[in-house]
Amino acid sequence: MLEFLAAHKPGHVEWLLLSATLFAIGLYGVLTRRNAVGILISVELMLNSAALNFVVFNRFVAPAACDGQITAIFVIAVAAAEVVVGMAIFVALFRHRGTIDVNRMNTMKD
Amino acid sequence: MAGAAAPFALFAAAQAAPAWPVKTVAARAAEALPDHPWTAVLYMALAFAGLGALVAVLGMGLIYLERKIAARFQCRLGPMRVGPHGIFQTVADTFKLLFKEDIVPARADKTLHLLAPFLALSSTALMLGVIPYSPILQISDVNIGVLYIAAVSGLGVMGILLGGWSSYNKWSLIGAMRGAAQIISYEVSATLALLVVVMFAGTLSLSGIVASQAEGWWIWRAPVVGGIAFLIYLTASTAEINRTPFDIPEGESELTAGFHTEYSGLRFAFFFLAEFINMFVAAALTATLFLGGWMPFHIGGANAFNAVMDLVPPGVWFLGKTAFVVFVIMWFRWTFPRLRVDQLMRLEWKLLLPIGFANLALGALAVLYDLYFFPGA
Amino acid sequence: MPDLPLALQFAWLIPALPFAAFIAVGLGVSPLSKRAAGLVATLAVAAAALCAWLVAWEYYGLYPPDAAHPAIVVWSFEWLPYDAGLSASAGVLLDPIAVLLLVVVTTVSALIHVYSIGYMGGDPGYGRFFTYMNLFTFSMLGLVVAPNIIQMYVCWELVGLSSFLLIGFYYSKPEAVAAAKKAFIVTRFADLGFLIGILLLGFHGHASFAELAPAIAPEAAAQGVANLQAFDFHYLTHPEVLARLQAASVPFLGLSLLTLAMVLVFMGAAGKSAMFPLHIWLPDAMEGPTPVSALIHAATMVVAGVYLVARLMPAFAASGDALAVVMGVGVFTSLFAAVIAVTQDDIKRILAFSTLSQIGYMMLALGVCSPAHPLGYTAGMFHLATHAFFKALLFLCAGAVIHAVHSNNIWDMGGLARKMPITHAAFLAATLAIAGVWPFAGFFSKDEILLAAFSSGHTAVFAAALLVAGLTAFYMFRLYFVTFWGGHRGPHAAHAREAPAVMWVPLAALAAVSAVAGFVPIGSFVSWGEAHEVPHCIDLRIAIPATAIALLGFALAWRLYARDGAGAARAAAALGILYRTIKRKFYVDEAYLAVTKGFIFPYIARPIAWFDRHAVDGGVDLAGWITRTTGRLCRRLQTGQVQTYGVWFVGGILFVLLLLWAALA
Amino acid sequence: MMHDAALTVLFYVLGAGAILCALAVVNARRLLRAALALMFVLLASAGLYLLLGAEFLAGIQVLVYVGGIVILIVFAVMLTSAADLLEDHPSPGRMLAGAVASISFLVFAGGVFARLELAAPAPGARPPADASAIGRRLLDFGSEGYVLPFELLSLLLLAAVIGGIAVARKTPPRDQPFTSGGDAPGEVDIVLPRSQRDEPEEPRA
Repeated sequence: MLEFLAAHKPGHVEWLLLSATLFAIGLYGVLTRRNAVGILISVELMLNSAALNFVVFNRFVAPAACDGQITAIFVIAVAAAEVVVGMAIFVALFRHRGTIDVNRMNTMKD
Repeated sequence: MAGAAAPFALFAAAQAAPAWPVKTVAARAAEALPDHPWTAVLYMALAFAGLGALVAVLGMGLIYLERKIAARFQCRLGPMRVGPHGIFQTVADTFKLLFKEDIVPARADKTLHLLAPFLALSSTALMLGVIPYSPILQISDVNIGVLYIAAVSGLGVMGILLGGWSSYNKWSLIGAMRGAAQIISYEVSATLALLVVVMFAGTLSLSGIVASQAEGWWIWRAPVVGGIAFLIYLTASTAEINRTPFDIPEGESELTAGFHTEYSGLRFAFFFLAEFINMFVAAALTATLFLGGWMPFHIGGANAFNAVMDLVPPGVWFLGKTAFVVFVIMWFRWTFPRLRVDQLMRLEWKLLLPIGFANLALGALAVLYDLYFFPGA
Repeated sequence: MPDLPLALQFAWLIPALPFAAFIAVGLGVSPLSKRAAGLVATLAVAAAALCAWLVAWEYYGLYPPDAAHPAIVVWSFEWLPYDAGLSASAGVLLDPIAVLLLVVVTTVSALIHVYSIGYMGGDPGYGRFFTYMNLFTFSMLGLVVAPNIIQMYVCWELVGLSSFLLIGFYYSKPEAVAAAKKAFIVTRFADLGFLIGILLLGFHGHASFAELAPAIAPEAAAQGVANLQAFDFHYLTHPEVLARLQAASVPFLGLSLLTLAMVLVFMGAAGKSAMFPLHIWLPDAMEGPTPVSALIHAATMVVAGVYLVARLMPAFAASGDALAVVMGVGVFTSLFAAVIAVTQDDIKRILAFSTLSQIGYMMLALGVCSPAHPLGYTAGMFHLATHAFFKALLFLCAGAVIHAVHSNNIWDMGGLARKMPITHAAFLAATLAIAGVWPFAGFFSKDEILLAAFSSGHTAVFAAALLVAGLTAFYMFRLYFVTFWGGHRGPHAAHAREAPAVMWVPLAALAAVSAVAGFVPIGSFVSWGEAHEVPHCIDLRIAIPATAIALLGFALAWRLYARDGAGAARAAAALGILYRTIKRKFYVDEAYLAVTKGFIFPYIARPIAWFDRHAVDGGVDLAGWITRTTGRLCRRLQTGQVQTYGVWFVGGILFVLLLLWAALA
Repeated sequence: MMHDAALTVLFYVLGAGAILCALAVVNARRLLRAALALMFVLLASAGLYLLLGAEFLAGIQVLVYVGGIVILIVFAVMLTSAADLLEDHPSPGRMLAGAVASISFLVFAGGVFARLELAAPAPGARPPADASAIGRRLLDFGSEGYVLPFELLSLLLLAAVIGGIAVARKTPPRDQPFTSGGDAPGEVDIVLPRSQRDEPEEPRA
């Protein structure tokens, strides 16, 4: 049992697949959500998986360096900035239009 | 540089071999794991059990203390009926809460309503795991201890927000939003104050911070900035745990009981417990970061004095300092009037935050030029 | 020609003044003040008339009577440069007939403008009326002074446009609208022939231009044509060019190119001058206001065709056959219209048919003309001028009468001689003039036409012309007697009253001119070629039979209509079906209708319309449909929703991933 | 061996938990639950970072992502859901499009990963990249340092903060242009769910 588990230590393919799965799920959410905040949440999911990817590559390609981790930190910080601005926009939008349904935010269409 | 000077030779020798070898429970478990896996499991089980017991004891004890101290401040006796001096009063209350009906509002989000108290309590309990109670009594000494504290304390906000939201009660909601806003705001100042200590200690590990105060507590060893950081941290953590004078989220006169208005029975007890544990954690962290934690009161190279102080066990030191801070926090309650929401925000963003930044910058200068008492070798 | 007198250098002012007034009145004055609109328009035309008289004075000062009268271009500018060898210029050409027409048109137009101030007073379209009138005057003057056939054609069409606007002036009246459309379509149809003729002339003229121009250019340059072009009259009417054109033949009925082109050009002239069979629009065109009828359909516009034939006289003469066509059409039309005029009841219609008849007379005169006997040219132009005055006078009198009795039917009038003495006197003078009674103007001009026909050897034409003269006298006196003599027949005739001064002063002026114009020695001023053998005297061989037949017509009219017209009814009854046929204008309109409704509409117009609607419009619609459908399909991509864009974006990512996958394989 | 076995177990447990919570994120009908699920995904990710030896990053993840971003999202949800919190299910077509897109992405990415061969790191040479290493790297202004992006990032955050305030703050009344941006009476409003407003409820059938 232990030997089996130890022998099947996750390699880079498993790690990358995990992050790809998270990314795909986030993608699904981005494409299907109607609420803008919901989309933003899904985007966070995707960003998180991207950060995870960086760390995974850091670990499996150059474990002595920490560039991947630093990039992940940047990702997190950018995500924070994105959320701040996004939320401010949504709140302002909601105050003006009473909805943040992206299906109804198509005024550029006409 | 100072280590080369003759008068400090002894001090330098003392620094070379740590007087207090730290051994955490996690380290013991990891040590035992390759050879005796079940021992490791036992260690972990012990740790969890200890934590549970600590929560329960702390909860009841602190509630009893609170009532007694409040009574003292108000020149009355407090609970006296159940047990001698009413020491079993809290136990009785606990039983009462356990047997109370667990009510969930009709249109509430039931799952979140049930989840919220656990979230609040567990985030608090997670912090208990890294506090160095004593060199030999610490569950895990994570090497990013301060970061961990800051991170986990933010989780508790989720419990408050979810609890307020899922109650479907506007008092709960407003209380939750106020509470969350308050906690997030004051977290910034608290972290700034923490950073001063981190900078001086040069490590994120809580044990490392305690060890760095062997020559003196940071509250006074780092001149002025340490004191200011201590004051900021105390204020900010008082606000973070929603204690008076910052108890706006649950201000009875405005919001009935804030985010936990709709809670009853066990879940209410969880929130209640979380608050008191939070108070303990805040006090313990204040003690750890600024008052030396379990480190006895030392003065630089005054070895004789230090030896006398070492007679008292570290755990007692820790407990005493923590008790003192807890007392101070309770003291606040009966000293300061409650702030308005806007006063609260103004205090944070216009007073504490700029001071915190300035303090941090000053602290950085101090570190850069070794401007603190008893600089180590 | 730098040493021209000042008046000639500024001859361009004559068309320019009405044009400026047209712009000013139409855009500026009329919306501001109705009164000022009439005043400005009238003053502009009056000033143009003054200029025209000055120009005539100077022209004949420069080239005295009984001398050669060259066609000089006093002013021009390059207007439509096509390429180095082909361009059309706009300019002012002066020669005897142009000067004559300038004087006639401006004078008559000015008098009619004055008259209109009174006649149109209170009309809601007062300003619009004067705007159109100015446009018309400008167009006509531009046509008259055209130095090349292109400018002439442009102004020709402008005349058609303004006549359309003026005939349809009362656009809320269905008859007026129908008449306007009829006039426009018929003249447009005729102008098609004119245009083809111009193109034939221009094309073949241009083909030999390089060869012939060097010889002609110095001669033309001496007459002010700085840059000779193939469309210039100087070039087109040059004998060598005409000989070249005459020599060229086209595979069509064995005609020479020149004949064909000239017949086509004459088709345009016939349309504008309302020659048979294109005359049908003119009687209907009387739906416009009476001054319009006077100006356009009596005095000036219809003579445009005559003027065109006169202008291209050398070409017609060179062709010979074309001139014969002109003569034939002229004779027939004059006879035909005179016969119809005898039976009509509407005062303006009678005058309209009278106009047809007189224009035919002029065509006849031009038709009998030849280089050897150029008298017809002079006679035709002379009659054109005199006719313009007395026909305008007749129409204006008719307008005054209609104004008074509120009816066009002559049987609603009667006994107006006492009520409207001035109008009566003017009308009488005009009637005498048109009937050819000495010493009125018509006597002299008609005499000259008869003389031209007689002396050129066309005896049959002479006989017909004589018959027309008698008919003219008869129907004009019929009209005169029925309108002004006898008892009051219509409900308004009893309290008719004299027109205001602003209306009768022009009448008096025109009457005076009509009375004395015959004494102008026209032969000294207007002639064709070098021959001046026409002595200005009365040839008794012509004058006696002409006067006799006029008196015969007068007597017959007196007999039938002077008292009550009962005799006329008996005569009409006796004539029976013949009378009815004449009364219905020989069923020409009905024939047209039968042809158009029975054949053209169902078998030509409808298939064309179908083709236009389904094939041409279908093609356009298809283009639009393709654009719209493409847009609709593309719009699917541009939903304005982020997520739809996201799907495409992800599609791109997937594609790249697929490439990467394949590359790694 | 024990260490490796524990690593395997933890990886699969945390990974499965993360995926399940992620599915909950995109499928939850209540946004607040989605946000909560997101929090758990992020916590699981923090755990995965720990497995990868990135403790500092894990701490940052929890501190910033969970303690900051998720809380902010929850705030936004509370401020913007005046209507009831339930979100309609997306249309089947949209779900299909999303599913096709994401699954094909997964398949293609899996295909690429399966064929990916990473350069093997030198064995044994693995000093821990701890917080101080990251800090040095971040503030190093040499050719391998990240001080410029770091400063840019701080600028970005500052801009985001100011921009967020500028966008979301209410326009102050004309007569008092210098309000505290939310403190003055009448400026704070929390949009409550419909069920919590004072409006009388419609009578139920």
